[in-house]
Amino acid sequence: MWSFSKISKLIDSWLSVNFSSTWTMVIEMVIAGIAVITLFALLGLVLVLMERRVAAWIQIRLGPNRVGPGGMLQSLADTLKLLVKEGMTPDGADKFLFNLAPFIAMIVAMLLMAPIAFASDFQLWDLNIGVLYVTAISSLMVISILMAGWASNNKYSLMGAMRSGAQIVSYELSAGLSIMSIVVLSGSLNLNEIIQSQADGWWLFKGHIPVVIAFIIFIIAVTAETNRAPFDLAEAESELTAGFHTEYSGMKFALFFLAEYINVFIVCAIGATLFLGGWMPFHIGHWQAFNHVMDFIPSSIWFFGKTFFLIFLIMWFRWTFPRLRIDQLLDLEWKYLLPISMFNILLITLMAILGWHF
Amino acid sequence: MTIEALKEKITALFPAVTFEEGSQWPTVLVEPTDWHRMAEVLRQNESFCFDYLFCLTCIDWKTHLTMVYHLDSTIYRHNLVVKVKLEKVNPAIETVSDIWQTANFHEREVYEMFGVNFLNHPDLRLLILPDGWEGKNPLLKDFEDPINMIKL
Amino acid sequence: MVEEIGSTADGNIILNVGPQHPATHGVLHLVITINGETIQKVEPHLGYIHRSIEKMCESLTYRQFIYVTSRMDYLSSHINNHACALCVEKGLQIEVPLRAQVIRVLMDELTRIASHELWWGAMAMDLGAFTPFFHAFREREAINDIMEETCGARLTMNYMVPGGVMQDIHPNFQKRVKEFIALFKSKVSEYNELVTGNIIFQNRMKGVGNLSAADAISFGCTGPTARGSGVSCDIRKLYPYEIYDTINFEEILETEGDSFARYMVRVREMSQSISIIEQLIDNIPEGDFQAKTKAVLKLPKGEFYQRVETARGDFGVYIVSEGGTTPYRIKFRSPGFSNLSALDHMARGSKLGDLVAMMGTLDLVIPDIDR
Amino acid sequence: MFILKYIKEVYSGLKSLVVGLRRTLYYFSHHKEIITQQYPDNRDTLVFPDRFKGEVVMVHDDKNEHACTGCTACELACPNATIKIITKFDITPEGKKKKAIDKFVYHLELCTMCNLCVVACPTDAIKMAQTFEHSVYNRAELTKILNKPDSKIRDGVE
Repeated sequence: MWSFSKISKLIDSWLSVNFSSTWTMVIEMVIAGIAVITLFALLGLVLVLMERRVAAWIQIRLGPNRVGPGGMLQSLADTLKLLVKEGMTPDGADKFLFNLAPFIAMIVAMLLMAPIAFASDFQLWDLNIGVLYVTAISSLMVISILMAGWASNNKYSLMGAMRSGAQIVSYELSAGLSIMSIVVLSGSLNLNEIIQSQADGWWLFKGHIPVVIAFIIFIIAVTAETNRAPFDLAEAESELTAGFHTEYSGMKFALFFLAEYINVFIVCAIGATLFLGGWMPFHIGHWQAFNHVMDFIPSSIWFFGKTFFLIFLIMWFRWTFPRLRIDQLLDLEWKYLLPISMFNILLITLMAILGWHF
Repeated sequence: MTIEALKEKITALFPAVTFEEGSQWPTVLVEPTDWHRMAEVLRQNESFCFDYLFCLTCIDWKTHLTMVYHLDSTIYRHNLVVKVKLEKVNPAIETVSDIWQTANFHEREVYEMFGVNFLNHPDLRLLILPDGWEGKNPLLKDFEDPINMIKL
Repeated sequence: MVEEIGSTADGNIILNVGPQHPATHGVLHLVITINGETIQKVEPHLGYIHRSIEKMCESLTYRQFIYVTSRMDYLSSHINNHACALCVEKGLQIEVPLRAQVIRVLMDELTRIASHELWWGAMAMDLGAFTPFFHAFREREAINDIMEETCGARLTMNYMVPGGVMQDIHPNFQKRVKEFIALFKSKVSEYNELVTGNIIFQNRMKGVGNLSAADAISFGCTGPTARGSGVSCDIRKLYPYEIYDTINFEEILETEGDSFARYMVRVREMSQSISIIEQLIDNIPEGDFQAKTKAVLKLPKGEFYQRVETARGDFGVYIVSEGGTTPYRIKFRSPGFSNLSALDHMARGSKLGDLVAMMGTLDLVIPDIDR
Repeated sequence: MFILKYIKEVYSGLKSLVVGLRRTLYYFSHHKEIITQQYPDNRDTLVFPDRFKGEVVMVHDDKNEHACTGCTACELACPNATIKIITKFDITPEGKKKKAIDKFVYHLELCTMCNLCVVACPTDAIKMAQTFEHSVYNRAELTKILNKPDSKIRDGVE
């Protein structure tokens, strides 16, 4: 049986036999880069199609059904359309920042890919402070949005950027606190070790009520952090037309669009890693036969399955709820989520110190 | 209040007005100079209490213009139509937008469509026509637009 | 104007909302002055789609001008046509057959529901929830299908003519309407689940865009906008036309005067319209669907005014006749125009996001305002 | 109690959200509720309501005869000058001159489908057709001549 880890080891051993260690390193980095970009492109296609399908079915519509079998190639056609469109830079815009912003958004999304464990023993960078790295890098996302909003020389863009700045900075807090609660329980910042700590059961299903609360807060906070409805104030189209990317067109717009979906994927991957055991198969106590069947499913499928379940959750929210107002958004964070998550982490710390968890 | 009582009361307060017969609501003709004072009384006086101005428009009679105010009372549910005759050249009348706020927009519409100048109006600017509109006021009878012809 | 481009002297930003903007439901142009997110002033600039319908009608005959009014408030086109037909009938003193009256009222109420359905979906979409829009269209399409079958068109029907209606109802009409009532009743609880009961929605609406009863009257607000402030202004009750005085229905009043009250008025009005339809649908009397009228209609010299209650409020037709075949002057008193004038008063001091909620609950139809 | 009120608020808020989520999940999983109507490609089985107002056509029978006398009632009834009737004088077998239509010009681009011409027609010569695809590449193609070439007025129609 082959798996991602076996393939990567094969490539590594073949390269180190044929090349010097420096060249091996360089070639492996190039391969990793190409793999990440390919993954981005694939994710973009799949997630856009998935979003459109989910939206259509919730809205009692059919969704895309003209391009390719069952509309499967719709997002490919959209990409082609965006590629051939003219990328305009408005008059009076800060041209350098305006053109830089979408690339920053993509670079941040790429950086976030590094510590994620896609399958057992398959990771770009096994970082000992993975969780810290993820929280630190993900807050850089706001820079590209602020840059885009400021450089566009458009009032709607500017307002969208300012809203998004306030929003991301405040929701980082509760997202960070709910991530911390898992760190406290597992006692490690390394994503791999966190996954290993869930070998006998995922944190969400271990029966700790504070973890469930932390999970709910995490989902709400990351929805806000990725600017998804009901927290899509940065691009609230009925108020700000398209918010920070009002002036973007063609491929530059597509990069923002892609970065949004990649960010959704990454935060859901983090959520799956922390709360749902990453690539760990689903095990129930002493049901040996059942557990063996579960082990037979490849770990990468487990990981992507959990991640896509969380992505579906976030899409489901988007197509159900109305948008919040900016002051209500901050109220929700500072009056509800932050106090609750602080109280929650206190409980979890007590649990960890007293050894009540298992 | 019955129509007769209404007419009597108005005549008692404003002897100068005349009544017009033959339409569904009592119709009173007022001089432009009396109108604002009368409007205040119609709005404030507790036996009238015409608090709802539901239609304000103007008619171009080629020789003169007529302002038409349709009044309703949300308390007594009686109606009154007030007509004010204006000059064809440089028509002007006191605004009633301080009495009924809805008159603000309606008077701006009449201002640009008929060229009636509303004295003391807080914000008498073009509302519907584009900024910098030149030429006649569109709803006047002698308005001709050679580009977008209206007549068939 | 220079002022519209930049910012004011005291540092407030001037923002042009519209004419092409997703929230304005058409081509309304608002110039708003904002301080951060707080609105200082809202100034509507109208006329983007002004077609001067009043001037156009001056050269159309009394049969012809009715179709133009469908293009004003296109969501309650039946009711606009109805008002014009009533006004002409008032001038000619035509006795409309009872069957035609009942058909007209049925069509009016169906139109009212269709209009409120669209408003409900668009309202939720303004606030960022897309799904209700499509769910509302499910019911609205059912009404449109009924209209298509009987009137031959889905939006601008031109079904009301002086003296009655253009064609008799389709044989399937009663069956289809009953099917629609059943559909509506089975789905109406979903409105509550999806939107009305939603905590985010309620927080966005409650206490937003307050309009006191006195202000509502002074600004000439009518329809659900004024009824949300507790002002009784339903023309169907106060100045009944057709057979409305024989129908048992309730005028919906809410007293809070905020956006949520206006929302609730419209949602409850849909159920009232359903009850009116239920009372009439089995009792359409036999008889003519149109009174005998002359081929050429000539209104006597005089002035005629007819008020009706459209989905948006008090719609008035004012015809000044010189005795010819065409009106000398027509004035359409559109409810949206007066309702819009209250927007500045309501919006001052609230957030930019609230403006969307307020415009949504005013239920603006721009061709109605611009005429 | 402040805390109790706070918890109650959070609970009722979450509950209202869950109710909405349940409703959308229902539609997500029940595809039979889908109401999308596809573009009517099924021309053979497509049935339109018989009153649907697509465009004005003139009724011709198998003998290529119509019922239009050229009375211009429809032209007068039309609010947009959509219809223009050009008449000519036919010589009847008895040698008398008789007014008949030469061309019944119909401007589809001006038509608002108000049905007033059909109502005005005293001989039911024109009616509304149930067509719906009117787009053309050239605006001139929208100006149609409704009477077919060499068509005649039906006998007995006055």
